[in-house]
Amino acid sequence: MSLTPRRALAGAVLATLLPLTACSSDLPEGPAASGGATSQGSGDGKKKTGDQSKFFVQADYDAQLAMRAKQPTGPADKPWEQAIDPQPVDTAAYKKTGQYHLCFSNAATDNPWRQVGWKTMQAEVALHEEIAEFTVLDAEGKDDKQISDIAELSAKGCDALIVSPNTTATLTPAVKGACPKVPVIVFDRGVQTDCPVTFIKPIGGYAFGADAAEFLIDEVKPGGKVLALRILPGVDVLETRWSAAEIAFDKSELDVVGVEFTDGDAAKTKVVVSDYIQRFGKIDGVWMDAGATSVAAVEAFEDAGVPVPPINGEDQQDFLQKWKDADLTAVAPTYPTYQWRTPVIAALKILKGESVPKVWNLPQPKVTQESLGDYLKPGMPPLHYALCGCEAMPGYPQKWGGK
Amino acid sequence: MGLVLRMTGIGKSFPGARVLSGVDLEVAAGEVHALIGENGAGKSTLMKILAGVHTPDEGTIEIEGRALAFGHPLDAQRAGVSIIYQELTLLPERTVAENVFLGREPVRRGLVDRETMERTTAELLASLGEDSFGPRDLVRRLSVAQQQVVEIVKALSVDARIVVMDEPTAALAEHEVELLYRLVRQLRERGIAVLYISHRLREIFDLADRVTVLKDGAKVATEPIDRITTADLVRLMVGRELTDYYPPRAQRPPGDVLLAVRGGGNDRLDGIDLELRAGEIVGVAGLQGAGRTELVKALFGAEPFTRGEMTPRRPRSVRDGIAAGIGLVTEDRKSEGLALHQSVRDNALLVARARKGRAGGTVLQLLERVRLAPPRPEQEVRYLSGGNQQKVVLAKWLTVAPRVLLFDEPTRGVDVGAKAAIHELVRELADGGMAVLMVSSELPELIGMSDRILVLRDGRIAGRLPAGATEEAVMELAAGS
Amino acid sequence: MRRTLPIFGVLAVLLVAIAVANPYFLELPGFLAFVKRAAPLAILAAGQYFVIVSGEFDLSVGSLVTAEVVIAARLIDGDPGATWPVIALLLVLGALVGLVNGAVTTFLRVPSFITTLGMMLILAGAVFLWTGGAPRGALTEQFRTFGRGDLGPVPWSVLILLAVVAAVVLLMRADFGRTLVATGDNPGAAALSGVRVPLTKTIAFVLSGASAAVCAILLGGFAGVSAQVGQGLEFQAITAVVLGGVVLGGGRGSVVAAIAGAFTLEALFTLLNLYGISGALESAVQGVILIAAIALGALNLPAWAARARATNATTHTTPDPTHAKG
Amino acid sequence: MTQELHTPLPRTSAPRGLRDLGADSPARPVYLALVALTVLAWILFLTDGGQFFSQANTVGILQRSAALGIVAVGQTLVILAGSLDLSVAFLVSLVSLVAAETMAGYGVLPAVGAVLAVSALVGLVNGLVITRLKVHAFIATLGISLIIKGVLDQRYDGPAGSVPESFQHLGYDRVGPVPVSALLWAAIAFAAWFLLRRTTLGYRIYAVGGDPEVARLSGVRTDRVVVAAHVLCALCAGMAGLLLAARLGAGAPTVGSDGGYDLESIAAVVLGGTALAGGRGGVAGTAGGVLLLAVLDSVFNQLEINSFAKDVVRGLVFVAALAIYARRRLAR
Repeated sequence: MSLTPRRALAGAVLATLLPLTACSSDLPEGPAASGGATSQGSGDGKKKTGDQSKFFVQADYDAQLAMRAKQPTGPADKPWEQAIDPQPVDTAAYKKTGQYHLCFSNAATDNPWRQVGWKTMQAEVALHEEIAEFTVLDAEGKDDKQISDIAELSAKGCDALIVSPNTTATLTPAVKGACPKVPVIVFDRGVQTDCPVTFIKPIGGYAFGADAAEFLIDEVKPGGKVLALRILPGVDVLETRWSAAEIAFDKSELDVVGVEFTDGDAAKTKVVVSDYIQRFGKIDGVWMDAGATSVAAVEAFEDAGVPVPPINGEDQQDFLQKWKDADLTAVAPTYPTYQWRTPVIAALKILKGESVPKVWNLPQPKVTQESLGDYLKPGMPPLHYALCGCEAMPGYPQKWGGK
Repeated sequence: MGLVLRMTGIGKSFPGARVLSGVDLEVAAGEVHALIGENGAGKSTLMKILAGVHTPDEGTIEIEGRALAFGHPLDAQRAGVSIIYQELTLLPERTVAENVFLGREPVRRGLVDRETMERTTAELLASLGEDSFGPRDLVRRLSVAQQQVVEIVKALSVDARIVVMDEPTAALAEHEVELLYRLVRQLRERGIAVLYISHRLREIFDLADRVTVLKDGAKVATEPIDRITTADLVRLMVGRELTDYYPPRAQRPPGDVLLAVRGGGNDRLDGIDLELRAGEIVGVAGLQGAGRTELVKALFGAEPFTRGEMTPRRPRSVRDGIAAGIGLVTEDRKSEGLALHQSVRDNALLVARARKGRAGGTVLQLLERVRLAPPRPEQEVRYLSGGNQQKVVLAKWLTVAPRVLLFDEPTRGVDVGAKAAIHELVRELADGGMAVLMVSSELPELIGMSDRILVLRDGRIAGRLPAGATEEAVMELAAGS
Repeated sequence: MRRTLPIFGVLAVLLVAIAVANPYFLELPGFLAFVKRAAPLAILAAGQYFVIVSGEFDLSVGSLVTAEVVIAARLIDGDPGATWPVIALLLVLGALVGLVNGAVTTFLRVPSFITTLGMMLILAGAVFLWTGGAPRGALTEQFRTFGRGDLGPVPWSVLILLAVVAAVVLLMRADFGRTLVATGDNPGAAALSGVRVPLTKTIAFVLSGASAAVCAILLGGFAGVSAQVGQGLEFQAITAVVLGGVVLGGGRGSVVAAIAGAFTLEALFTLLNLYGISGALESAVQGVILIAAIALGALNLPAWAARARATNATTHTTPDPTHAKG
Repeated sequence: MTQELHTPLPRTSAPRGLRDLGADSPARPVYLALVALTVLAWILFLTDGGQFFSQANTVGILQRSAALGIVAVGQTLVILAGSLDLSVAFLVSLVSLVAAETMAGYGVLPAVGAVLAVSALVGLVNGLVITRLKVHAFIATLGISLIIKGVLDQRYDGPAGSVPESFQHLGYDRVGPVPVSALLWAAIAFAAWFLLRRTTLGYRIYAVGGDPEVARLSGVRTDRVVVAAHVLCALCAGMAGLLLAARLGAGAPTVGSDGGYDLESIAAVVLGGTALAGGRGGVAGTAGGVLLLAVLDSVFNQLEINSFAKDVVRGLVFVAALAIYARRRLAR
């Protein structure tokens, strides 16, 4: 079997390395993005919960935990318009008159959270008749596709480009490429460049993780066995949640007996939890990095015929319902879906020349025993997220699948 | 004449079975050496060892004095061994030239040298007087006969010192056999040694210089052909005298008409008129492509008639045919007859089960009836000899007691002993009141078995002959000369 | 048979290992819990067995399970009265999907690998088009009992599994089963023996679809509504069947062994959890075991033949025209 | 009877280069479909106020299809050889990380070397498991992909490494309207086409896929051929990984699986008229299949069809296309 194929392939490589010198390039200027060091975290290996993920950034962590206490500015009844210590940026440069053409590169609509958010954003767009056109490309969770989508959109003559990046590091070049052509608004996940006009996000994952962990530390007696359930590794927004929890747990008296991945699969979650119940006889607390499978976790305890320990979920209806029905000791930190309204609002502000925060930190409330009543909306689908900020919007609740 | 092949003390065992022991074989340059023996006698194994497909447990092989390395067909090929297998070994989706040079493509500057390939192929085709197709035609497009020619070209294209032919005439009709004879003699003149494996004793007497007989994995004799008779050979092979090779014909006159066709036709057949009566065996002769298989498949409903009258009602599908009491013993057991990995039982009951009907009697009785020995219902059929496999196919049909049974080459690839047994079975069924239609390329068998003979040509019935017609008469009608 | 024996050995070893790590497993409730958790996959594997032994693939069962659960949630929508009608509907729907798979594969002669791959996409897309992206509605307690509840000491899902096993074993001993295997082994010969090959294969697909429906009922019951219940189940089911020594390409292997394969897979997952193998390595271990098991099982048969048969069987169901005599 | 036995055949006299699109070629329908769809797309765009042949759109189409295209070329080789490879998706992820990390540490050329080495190794393992351990390709490559997944989950918790700008040009530069990534794809496709048409390995890939037993009896070392095909397939996946690394500026552990390169590449191959059983088809068809999917995507984009509807349409397209091929094969 001759060498020909390999030689041919090698030739192909060279052939493509040559034109690097010439030709037009869509590659943004400036230093290339860095995915950061690849060493498996830095912290000392003695921690009972294992090393810190490389996603951990002390500064962000401190900032987010501090933000939880701060009073946001803006209309109290519209958290999606509020901001925590905003640094306004001048947007006069982008001022335009008349009708606007907004574009949106969406990472995906492949999970309920994004579904609720996406519906909310569409409703927000419908509220503003000055938006003449709203062009959307769905990357279906493919980085490569989103890169092309962004390139395509920035050539479509949009007045503003909203981006919800599929991953942080990998979308950075594409966003850099778009910035010079059109005002860019990034939300949910960030990118490793400050070229977008504004970056919109709730306080963030550290706050989420910490809220949940602190709740358990308060509720579970010292020495109690805590099981941590994570969806999957490698998702930055989830890694930060766990990082914060790790820190909290390491400081606490609690004994984290296990950290398991559930792939967000309810059945697997239930299996894992019941295995732990069998193995340790008693689990005193459950920490979850996302609410998707918290009901399954609760049921695992019920089916095993043991009391449900303190647990955290998220603002999904099925969990809130369970909480109420089973009268759980629980808390639901949130990653509010109302953040999907803000980018549209921001885009309009920018195009009207009104200033917007450089980093738009949205408040990130948590559902507690007290506020449970306000957030539990009967008639909404089980995987609806309560903090959609959509109750007052036209088409509610049917548009969100409620009745 | 120099010795080309010397095999000494070849022995080989497969899990649970000793197939060859201490076999010696010598073939000289320019000699046609016939190798015969019943199925299971070890012919194919011996050949596969020579081909490098199997590695012998003991013994040595020398080609022109050089010891042959084993392990892969390539080694044998390099040593100048070329094999023409019974089943065609061609790739339908590749061109003739690509097939001829498969595994030995000529290379120039690291690349396949198409020009040479196609030129050489064209020359070889020409040397065989074959002009109906060219090197660039896809094999898929060729008739079976044409593909056989490609096989032979393939063998010639190697500078072979010895050519092994395993049942080369199996897929050929009489006149094509003539073509093959010519080729074999050409090989002999070129000083190539030919090892010729066949069940058809006549061919052996036509072609061979010497004959070696295998029995139960051992060599029983090697004789010059002119010092031996058919009877001797049969005795040597089966170890007993087979005086009357074919069972006696029907004693009673044929009974009522069980199947009749008037003007039957489809895209391959036309104007078929025939009647099959209880108790008679009707032979069908014809050349390759004359429409023999098409005829039985049409009667059976597998490739139905689109025109004409038929009683019972013209079958539109296999199930129609079976429902009408017709059964078909196909030509190719492996691809059309049996589920090789299933047990004898499951194969025997397949038809009955497909009809949700119960088999008449137990499986054992059934196997008794077809004289399957030993009758092991749980054995996987792929481990059975050709003859026994054919008996299982027969048993499959007996479960539903058909009134008409169609045989397509009933003894293809079946050894002499089993042949006789199957011939007797067929006759028994006829005597038992069944109507039998039997296609065969083997004229002696056809003439020996049939109560009357239909000759097909170009999809039509070219003529009808009484029992005991001569081969010449049949060939005349078949070839239309 | 010879080929099916290894799996029972492997399964036994795994079960012992589990028992060592977790004595509770030896008590009835512990063991039943394990069976209960394995039931859905076992049932799905049983269905997949029919398709594989007939020489085809069914890649659509995964998204079929998801679709069924989502549909159930939306149609039942918390109304106890709707439970039984919807369950009936789910079974019909599963069978219907199988029917389409089978018909397209046999009558339109599309390789089942592609047919069911297409069906996988279609189902996943269609069901969420219908519900507007995310599941809505809710399941009732009655519905969930089958996957969650017990009858006395025995979980419903175990009983259902037993029923299914009994049914498929009988089916495989019946005429249908035997002809199905023969069809997978040699479609040509089967056809010429009067077997309705397309029909037989289609029934296999229908059974697979129906088993997916049952699996969905158990999983939905066990874990509730979720947008990704069925994710990856098709590969798990095929893996289980093959672990059971059933040959891809058809004609060989027993349904009991296929079900044992499913249990083996489930036992493996349990074991990995028990020994606290990190979620990360889990799939790696699974991969190794898979290859190892098949390699051991396959070493004693001519693999080329097996592979060739497999690939052929998945494509042209008719004997190659070039082999027919003129 | 002579005319019965000796039916003269029409000479296939098309110039060799064009044989891939000759009347007999399995690739022809996909190109007909491609042309048809393109026209349709062009009209749709006009009515929708877009411009199908605009630079942005054509570049988009090519950019989007390059990676899948390269993987599919490799997939074609293994499928032609009667095998298939489900491990390419995770391999692409793995390789993108290897590339990005090596580049961050040692520069571009070592990275390319490392990538080729890693992917060749994976291909080798695939091939050996199939041929030596005699595991059905479906299971073997499924198992290997699980193993790679495990390694990824274990070793990486997110994008890692970084690709120097000089190398990102591979992902972003254009020669006129043609992205370099597309050129890479074209180069690899041509290399594979050449391999299949003009080298003994290519001939034997067809032989082994067409009928392994026949190939073996004709003296082909079938196992080697299968292994070689798998190595080449993995190398293609490797190139795709390199390309994606250049696009993303880093390696990502999910880029392959999110891209669905395993099943989509197989779908593209059969869409291109290559028989799933092997032995029939070619790279030309695969390229057509990939482009078909890409044009379809750009139509979806223009009409902003939601992703669920896309899946439904894609599923229908696959099945319909294969049904048509089946008809053609039957027609003969």
